[in-house]
Amino acid sequence: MGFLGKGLFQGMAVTARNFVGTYFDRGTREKLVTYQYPEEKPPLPENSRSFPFLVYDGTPDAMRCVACKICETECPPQCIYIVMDRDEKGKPQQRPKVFDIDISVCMQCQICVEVCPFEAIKMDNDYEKSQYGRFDDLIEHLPDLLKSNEYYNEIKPTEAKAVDAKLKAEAEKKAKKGTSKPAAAAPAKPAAPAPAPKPATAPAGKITIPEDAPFTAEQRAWLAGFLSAGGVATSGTGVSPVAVAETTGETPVPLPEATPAAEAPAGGWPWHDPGLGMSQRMDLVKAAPLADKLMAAMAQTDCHACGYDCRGYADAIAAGSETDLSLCLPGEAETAKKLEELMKEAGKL
Amino acid sequence: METIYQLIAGWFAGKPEWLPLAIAIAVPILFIVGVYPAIFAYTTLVERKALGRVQNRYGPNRVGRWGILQPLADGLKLLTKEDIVPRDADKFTHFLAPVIAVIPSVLLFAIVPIAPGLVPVNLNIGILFAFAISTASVLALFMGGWASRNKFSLLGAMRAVAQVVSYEVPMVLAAVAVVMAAGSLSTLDIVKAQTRGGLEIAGWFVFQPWGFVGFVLFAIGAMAESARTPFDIPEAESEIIAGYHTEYSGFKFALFQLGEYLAAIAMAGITVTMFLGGYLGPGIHIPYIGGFIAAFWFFLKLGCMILLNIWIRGTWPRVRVDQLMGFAWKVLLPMSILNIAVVGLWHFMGNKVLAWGVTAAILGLAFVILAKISAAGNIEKRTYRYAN
Amino acid sequence: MIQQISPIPTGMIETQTIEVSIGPQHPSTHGVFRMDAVLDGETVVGLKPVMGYLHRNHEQLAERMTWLASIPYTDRLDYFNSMTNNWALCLSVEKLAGIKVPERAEYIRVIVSELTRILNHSCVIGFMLQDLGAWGTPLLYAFREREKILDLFESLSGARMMCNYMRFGGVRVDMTDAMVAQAKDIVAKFPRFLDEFEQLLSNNEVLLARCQKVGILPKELAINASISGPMARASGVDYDIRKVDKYGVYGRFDFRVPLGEVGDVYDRYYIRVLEMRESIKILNQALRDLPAGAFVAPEVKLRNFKIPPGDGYGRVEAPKGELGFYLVSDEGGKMPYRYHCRPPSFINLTTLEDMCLGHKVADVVIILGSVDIVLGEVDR
Amino acid sequence: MTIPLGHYLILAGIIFAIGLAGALTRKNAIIVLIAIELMFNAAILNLIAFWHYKQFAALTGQMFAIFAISIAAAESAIGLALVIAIYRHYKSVDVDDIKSLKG
Amino acid sequence: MDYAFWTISGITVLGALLAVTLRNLVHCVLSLILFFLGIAAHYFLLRADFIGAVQILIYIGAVAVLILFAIMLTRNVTGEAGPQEVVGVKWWIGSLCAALTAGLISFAVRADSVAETLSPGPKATVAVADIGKGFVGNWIVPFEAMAVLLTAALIGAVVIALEEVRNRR
Repeated sequence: MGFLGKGLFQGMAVTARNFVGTYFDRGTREKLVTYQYPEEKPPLPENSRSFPFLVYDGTPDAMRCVACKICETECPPQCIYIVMDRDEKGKPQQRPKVFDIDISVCMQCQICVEVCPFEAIKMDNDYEKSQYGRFDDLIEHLPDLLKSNEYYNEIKPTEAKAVDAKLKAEAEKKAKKGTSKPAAAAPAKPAAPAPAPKPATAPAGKITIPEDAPFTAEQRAWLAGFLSAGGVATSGTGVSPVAVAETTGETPVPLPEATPAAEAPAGGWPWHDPGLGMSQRMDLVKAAPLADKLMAAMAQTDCHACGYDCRGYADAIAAGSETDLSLCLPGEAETAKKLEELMKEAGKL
Repeated sequence: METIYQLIAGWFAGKPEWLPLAIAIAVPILFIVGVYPAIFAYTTLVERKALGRVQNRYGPNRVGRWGILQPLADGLKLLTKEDIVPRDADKFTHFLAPVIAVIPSVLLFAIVPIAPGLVPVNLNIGILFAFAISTASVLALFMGGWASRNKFSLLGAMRAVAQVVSYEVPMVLAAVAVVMAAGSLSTLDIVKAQTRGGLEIAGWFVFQPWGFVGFVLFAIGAMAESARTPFDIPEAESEIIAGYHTEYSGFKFALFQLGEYLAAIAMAGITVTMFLGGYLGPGIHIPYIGGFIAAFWFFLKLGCMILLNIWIRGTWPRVRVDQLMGFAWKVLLPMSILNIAVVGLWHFMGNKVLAWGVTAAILGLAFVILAKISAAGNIEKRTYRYAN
Repeated sequence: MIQQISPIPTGMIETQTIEVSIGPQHPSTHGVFRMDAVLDGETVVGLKPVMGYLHRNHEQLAERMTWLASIPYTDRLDYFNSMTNNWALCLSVEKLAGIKVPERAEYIRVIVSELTRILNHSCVIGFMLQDLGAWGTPLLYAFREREKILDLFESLSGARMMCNYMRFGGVRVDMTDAMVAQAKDIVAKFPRFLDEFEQLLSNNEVLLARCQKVGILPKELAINASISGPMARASGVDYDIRKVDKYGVYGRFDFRVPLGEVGDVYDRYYIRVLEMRESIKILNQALRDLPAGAFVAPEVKLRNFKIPPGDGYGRVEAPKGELGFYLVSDEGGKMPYRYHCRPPSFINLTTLEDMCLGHKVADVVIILGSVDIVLGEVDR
Repeated sequence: MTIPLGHYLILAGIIFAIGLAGALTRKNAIIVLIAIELMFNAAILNLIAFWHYKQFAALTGQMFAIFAISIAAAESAIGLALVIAIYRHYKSVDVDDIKSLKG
Repeated sequence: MDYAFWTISGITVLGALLAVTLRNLVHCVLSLILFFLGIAAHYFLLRADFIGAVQILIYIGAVAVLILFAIMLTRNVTGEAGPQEVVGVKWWIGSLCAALTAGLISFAVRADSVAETLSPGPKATVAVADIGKGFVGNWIVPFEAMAVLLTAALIGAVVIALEEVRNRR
């Protein structure tokens, strides 16, 4: 074992080697590893992700996002809050009017990017987003989130190139099929016309903020934003979006009275609940007419990806005015297959 | 002090008699109070930079060019920090402890020679005075721990007192060996005894076998005395938060640190004086600038000792309390007693080369035996098998 | 009252025992963890670990979210090894849903997990030395190596520690050739670092004196308390899930499982060093014959991914021990009905008191360091 | 130095008196030990004073002082060991309680 | 140089007084230490450097710490001992006879003319080497006796402690 102190002096030899090594390490970061942060920033690899941002092609209003709320439902910590943009008549536009991401809640997990069917939301790598305020400063609103496609190509070249190629291919396929869409999609938008979801009955009830609660207006605004954004799964009485809009200080958006789709009949549509599985919905409409069966096959998110709402799309197929059965994007293959099955059954296809 | 007095006496012939005496006293005091705290300030900086470099990072470089103003910044910060005294602490002792921590460390410098003849106070009981003073630092530790009335600092105080007292004995005995060889307690005579035949380096005690063993024992004792790694049990963060100075903040904490570091530097100074030939080095006899060269040699050696201390601090883990005690009483004490016997033998053996060989053999043998006895107990080679 | 062994009869001086609580705000408890110790002078006569300060309700949350949404939360379990946590959940879901994982994905999973293992073992030794009082030098050497591995993870999965890299049926991003080269470079340089680490530590007398015969965990107690991972192997229990289950493609690599005999703190330290050397062997073999092909099973859907009703338990040899997930899915299928995670740190911690009784306060701190717990996993 | 020997003797006397007063009046055994230390030191001060004023003729004064100091140290060690032993037996260091001669 | 004597003896007497009269034990020991420092300063004044250093080394270094440890061991470690009454019942008798002895000593000194007139010795301090030679020179017998006594004291202290353990078991 050698004399008593041998191990100790070997240890000192190691520290001496490191001590001397730091002086001869010309930037190889082998022995001297410090980045002097404010002056020299460590280079970020291409895939690195910090917080999401929304991509737009060309001008900011030609954004890819169609407010289909898929990312809002899929986000694990529920930190995204989307409100559909409506024109003066209340007709849903395929654009979000309010798109908030609470970056104090977001855990940068990139699931929203994976589930977005329209490549509208991507991960940024700008990590210097610390603020002084704890409430509103950490909520990024639509204008802060919008960044150009060029910026996206610049920070993530390979990924951006692949996305652009995919979008171009889709656009050509769409143009080749030439199926006109009843909803006049804005010409500038190359992407498939995005569904304009009417915020259906909120999947999860919202907590009401009693009037006499001791909040200042500013805190009340933040709380409302937080509560409606956070899908706290409590059964409580739903705060209708209108009330939420009021408390968030925007101009109150009138409930869409004259929506093209027929109003729900007195009994309501029991199957119109995205939480139910396909098989459960089919059991509910076993004895129902074809239109109801078709509607039950939809993804029930009223996301307007098909240009109508679920009821409208089902009526259009039943009436034969709509032949393309694969427009229900949230439903993906499952809904398309079921629709074909039903149509074959009814002998229409 | 005497040499300065003779120097100055001539100029002040006319003035009242006590003036040159006052100046002769003031100069060394100003020197000690000025130079050594500055060395302390920059030891902390060098320590943090050296530890940084050992761990592949820079160390403070934001305040001033290479972190030069860092000690100033630390001092200012500690000055402005709020000074918290625990509610049921013993106010008087709580206040007194840091003061008593600093006094002995500063007094220790009184007997450290800087250049030929230039020593603040030429006591002919130099080394004995140094040890007498350094025992007083034990009291500061105890009072600090006892007065802050919290369990952890009490544990820290008990450990600190036990450690310092039990490392006092081997250290004093190691110094006794040197005093026997040099024939006098006064530090100036010890340094003179280390110049042999004009050659300033060959005479150092550290090159004798018993001198080297004495040097190692004294260095270990000094490290334990000032609670530096691997013996920094009193303020072992991982076990009992900060030992006896847990409840101190602001400038009192700075005073404790000042006391500790000054004690470490003073002990390093005494080690240099006794074993590495104080200010001896080539070129100290040049008529005019000899004194400055001597001072340079002294501070160079002092720096090396401090760097060695920092190097060890960056490498070795901490020893447990009972192992620390065992090591002191079972290994250091027998070695130091044997060392004294060997110096006696050395003194009476005429032919120095033969004496060198014999003493080296005896001490080497003793070290191997002691290593076997003390370490055999628990350190054994482990073999590991692999699953099938 | 804390169960105490009879205070050691000092006879000479009659001191009364002091009750001290080490933590939760304590520099060496590896996170928010408290130990109520009863001290007789320096020796510990009673010790009760108190946990739960970092409980984040992970299992209840998982029951309210889709399967996919739970994966990022597994990164936060043992925040030191996010890759092996992801793999454990994906393995359990694949076993439950019967998903077949392509070859390339299996190899990438092995590479990434073995990198996490060497990252974890080197840093654990660094933390243990920090408790021993070595002023952070070994810890910063370990962190220097860890940085290289984390850079690879960042270029691969996008984040250094919260990788969220694996999906059911494979991995989220393919490993490009540049990343394979980067991994090969890390693996080539690691043995040199290990030798330097061993030279600094392995026969350092102070370390030997402090770690040998301290915190001994007998083999029977290890088996009865269902201890797993390096802590069990240090006590001589031959149980490594990579060899027992041969999950993924571990069956194809030849590597050995080191075993200790005494089971004290030094054994646990040295077993981790030997395991790092074995992981390097596995990495070399995996990187050498990494096949081309799909990196994720195409048929697995991201959204409304459903699992037929049933339950299943999948487990992985995480660096700290056997990490398992017990999942139950009801007929709804989109969200787990019951989601339970078996963390190795929590179970390894149960024997802390048996190891610490009779030792000094300074030893309790190292024994806790050698058990290697991460509070995220202990409290879930 | 124009301090006559007398001053030192009076100083030693005063210290001796304080020590005696402490030993007699205080109840705590440790304070009694401290008082005894005071008396010892008073005596040693006298020794050194006489040695100094006899023009260093012989070293007897200093020698006896060293012997006296070591005796005092040994005595205080034994005294404290006794006090601790008594404390463990009687659970108090109050001088009045320690009356019974039984072991 | 006279005021040096007066200030130091002032400190010494103050230390002695406080050491005996304070209520808190730890403060008593601290004032005792102040007293020892005063005495050591006196020794330096009287040119007895070696004795001054020995005094500091032995008394402050060892005896004071010993007393502190004794205080620690004879009271519960954490709590402060309750305020028992400090002074014995018949305290005034003790202080009376102390005052008597002080008066007697000062009267005796003043009467003896020799003590008054002895003038202080020369400046030179005695070298430590002579003390060393003295030890092994004509004071060899007391030196050896001292060695025997110290070992006996050491063994005695240990026996007292160990004896307690033997009959305890």
